[in-house]
Amino acid sequence: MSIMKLSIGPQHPISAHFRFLLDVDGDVVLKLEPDVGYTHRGIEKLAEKRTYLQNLPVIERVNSYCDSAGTMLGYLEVIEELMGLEVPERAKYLRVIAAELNRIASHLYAASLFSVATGLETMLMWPINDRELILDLLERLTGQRITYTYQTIGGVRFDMPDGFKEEALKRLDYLEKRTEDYYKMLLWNHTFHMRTKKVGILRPSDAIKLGVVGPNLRASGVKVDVRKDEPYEVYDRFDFSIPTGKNGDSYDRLEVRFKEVGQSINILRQALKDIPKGPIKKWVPPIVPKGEAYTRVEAARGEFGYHLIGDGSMKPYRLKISPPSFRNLIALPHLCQNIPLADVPIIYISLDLIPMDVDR
Amino acid sequence: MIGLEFLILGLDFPQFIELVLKVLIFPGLAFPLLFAIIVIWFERKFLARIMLRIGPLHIGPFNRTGLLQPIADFIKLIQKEIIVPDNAHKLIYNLAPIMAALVASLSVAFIPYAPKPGGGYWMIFYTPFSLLVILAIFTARPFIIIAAGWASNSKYCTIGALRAALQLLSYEVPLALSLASIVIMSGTFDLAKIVEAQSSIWFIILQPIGFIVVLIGMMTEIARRPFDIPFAEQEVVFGWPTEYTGTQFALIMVSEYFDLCAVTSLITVFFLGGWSGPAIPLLNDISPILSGIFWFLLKMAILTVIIIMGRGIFPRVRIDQLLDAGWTIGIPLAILQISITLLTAQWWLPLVRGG
Amino acid sequence: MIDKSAEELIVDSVKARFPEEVIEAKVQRKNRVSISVRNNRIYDVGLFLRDELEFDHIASVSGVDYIDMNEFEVIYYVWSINKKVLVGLRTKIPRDNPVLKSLVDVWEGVLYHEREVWEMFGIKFEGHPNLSLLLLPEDWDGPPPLRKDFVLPETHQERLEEKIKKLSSG
Amino acid sequence: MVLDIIRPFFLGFYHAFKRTFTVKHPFVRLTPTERYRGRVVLNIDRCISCRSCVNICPNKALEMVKFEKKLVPQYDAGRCCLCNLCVEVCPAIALSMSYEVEFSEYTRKGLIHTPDRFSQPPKSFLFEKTVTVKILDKKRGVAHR
Repeated sequence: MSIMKLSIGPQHPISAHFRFLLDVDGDVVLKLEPDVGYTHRGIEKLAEKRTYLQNLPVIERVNSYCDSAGTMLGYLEVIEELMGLEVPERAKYLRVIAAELNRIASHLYAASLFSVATGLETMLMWPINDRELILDLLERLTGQRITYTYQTIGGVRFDMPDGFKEEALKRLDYLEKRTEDYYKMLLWNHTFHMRTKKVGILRPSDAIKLGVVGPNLRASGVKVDVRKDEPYEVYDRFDFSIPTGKNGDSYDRLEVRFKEVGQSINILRQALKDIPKGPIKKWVPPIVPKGEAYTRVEAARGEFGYHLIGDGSMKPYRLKISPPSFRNLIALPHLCQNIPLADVPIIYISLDLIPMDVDR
Repeated sequence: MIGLEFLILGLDFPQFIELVLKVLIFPGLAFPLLFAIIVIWFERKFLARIMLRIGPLHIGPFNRTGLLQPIADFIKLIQKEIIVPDNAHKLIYNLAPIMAALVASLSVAFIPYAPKPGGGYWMIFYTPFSLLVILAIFTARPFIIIAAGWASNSKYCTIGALRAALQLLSYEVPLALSLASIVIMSGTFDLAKIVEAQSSIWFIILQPIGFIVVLIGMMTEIARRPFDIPFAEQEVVFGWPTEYTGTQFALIMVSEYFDLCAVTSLITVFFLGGWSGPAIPLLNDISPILSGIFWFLLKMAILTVIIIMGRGIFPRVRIDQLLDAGWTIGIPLAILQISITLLTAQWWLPLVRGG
Repeated sequence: MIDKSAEELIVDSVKARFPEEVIEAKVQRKNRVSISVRNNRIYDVGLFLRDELEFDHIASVSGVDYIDMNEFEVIYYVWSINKKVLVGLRTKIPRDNPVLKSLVDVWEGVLYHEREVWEMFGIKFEGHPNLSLLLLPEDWDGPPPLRKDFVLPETHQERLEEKIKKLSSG
Repeated sequence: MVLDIIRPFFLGFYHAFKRTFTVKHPFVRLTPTERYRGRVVLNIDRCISCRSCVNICPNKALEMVKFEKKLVPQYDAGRCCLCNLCVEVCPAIALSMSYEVEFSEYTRKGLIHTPDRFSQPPKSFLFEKTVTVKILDKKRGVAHR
């Protein structure tokens, strides 16, 4: 028996800012030990040193290049719960619109990374191109492409620009049609089935036991979505379903994401139709009262948990962020036992882990 | 023997010119190089278009085509320092890329590209057993790859080399079996005679199963996507040539395209009727050889596009799936093709050997 | 008889099962329950929550440094998928001797969460299989960084200043 | 199964003749949207030296310095995260966001914009052509026009 220690990352075509220590026997991976922390910025400590308002650009960088709108929503939720603040209606809708647009962008990004892991570069470019439509929309709405600092305490900072609604609906229609091409190229591709079906099967009982969240948990067949369980903002007014997978393998994890894009488009259409007129921001005092709160939001990668302890000053006493990728990380060593080496990148990418999100 | 004999015996002038043309220009040294350059450019541009990108853009004539990009890359690679890793086996490490390029270009010497008007063929070296020679050359490749991977003293290289060896060795069996049915049909080991046997009907029509097996087997042999498992960058960075830099890397890259050149030529010879095709009036006036070469290159180009296309539309398969497919699908299909060939002999014999 | 909400039922059952150990159990708001227990019995309460009350989905493990009261608080946030309730299982431990029994056996998902609390607060979890640095650099030798009295160790400070000087002069 | 193998071939060929998506960047640029947040620009005349922007900046990118007998902020582009908080808080509307995004300099010092440089209007593009992403139609897909 000859076991080879193989180190993948932090500079490796697939690893991102991670390092995996593999025990490889021939072509079989016996054990995987993740080594994270290469992008640790100490955001929890930073947050203690800044005021609540100054924290906005810092917090959204927990998950900056994919899902900053969804990330930010949880932080605002927890502050507003502590303050007992009710946000204007229009602001709630705008928050949801930004978050859902961001979810689509994030899932398209995940799909393109996934196809790179299998070695299909064409499907890297197509979703990235179409993601550009969404990023352009977000740029019109917020002024930035990935780090928006759009939602703020007590509302949002900008109103919808003229013609945004029509343009958004047009692009969503296009995206819905475009998804067919993705199915033809990737999801129905026989070679892709060979690579991803029955690879990295996460059973529902294991998924719950390990605390896996988000699309990964739903792909295992567990119907959990914070948007339905504890509706925040205005999610209780929309009619949408929670897509779930059957087998919990890598293929299902991707398919659930594609279906979620469809549901997000659904939500966006309703939100753009129902959005009421009114103010978009409320004046709020800079001081958050003493107390403690824990809120959960459903970001693109899963459930974000924010635990805030306020001490009656302008700065948080303690802000604990429980990001989805950190909670999904534990599934990686669990799934990477006695599998071929070639499956490691697929399982890793199918979990959609983002190093920044893990490390904070 | 014929080629070398008149080197020793002394040549008359037209023969000398012909030899120089063959060895240096077509199909000798310049042709595979030119093929590599054009295919690298075409691959980058074509794949870019499938991905809705532009591809190489700035270098070369004609606005924004990037025609000279491969040459620019080549010059860049040549300028780079050659780095030999610590603890590498220096001799084998330095020898392997040269060997790879040499072996890849060797097989081109035995492929007939066109018939000459007065008898004989436009090829560098004629031997009646060219098919055997080419199969023999193919068997050398796994060992060069293993040597390179082992000599690099890197884990990624070792894994990549072992994968390459597994893949190459196991696909030689279905490949050789499929070629057997071609030998049965044409009754010769001579590539030129195989082409001549296809003058009335191409073997792709008589042996569609064999064609698919040979195409997949050849793609596996030269490790093109979806079978580029030895180079899988998501798993083993760049496989066995990971540690190579500069000129050595350029040699390995070029050798891959030499392989592609040889493989497409071979499939053209085996299944697509080689040079056969209606005479092109303009080319035929200059020389009938050119007309033959034209058809040959056209068929090669179509095959090349199909092979390159695989990189744009297929994910990479896994090594165990590939080997499984080799044993469970490739070999049975090849044997099936042989049996079909034998059983249907009475129908194809008059077509192929002229009754 | 008045209908009790799911949250109140949970509070009642925990209080009935552990009258001594539970210091305080209350309903914070809809879907939120907070249970504070003595630090020596957190394992048993955790087991009870998992087995009897279906709290199966670990959400977060949070450490808080109450430096004025000279104690740490460790909070396990656990979600129940069936009941749709989040419980905050909290316990306080003295700052001088921060040792707590690990709940890895109860909820497997706390593996990395506890490692993070360990490196950030220096709270030792007894029975944890692998208490090593997770997010911090491998050569980290300073005090746990999320404690309130944390100052960047001098070696790190010097290194940082040197770097800044080099960058700003260049 | 055979259809699943053959279908991508046609789809790939079909896409090879579609419009490319790439923007040839230095020659052609994306049009900055109305709200685009690039480098902060200071209007020295309007500045009332109130320090609001310095106080609110999360990254300490702004710092008060003396300039022509007046305290005005100095801007460190290397620290700025383009969050727009300073522009929002400024009571005198002296700060605004421009469309300039190319901050790169050879030294770290070069990133610090003194009030003099801070107040200059954004550099214009070298090549004037700008495009935006558009949905052309169903067949030709998305492109920059």
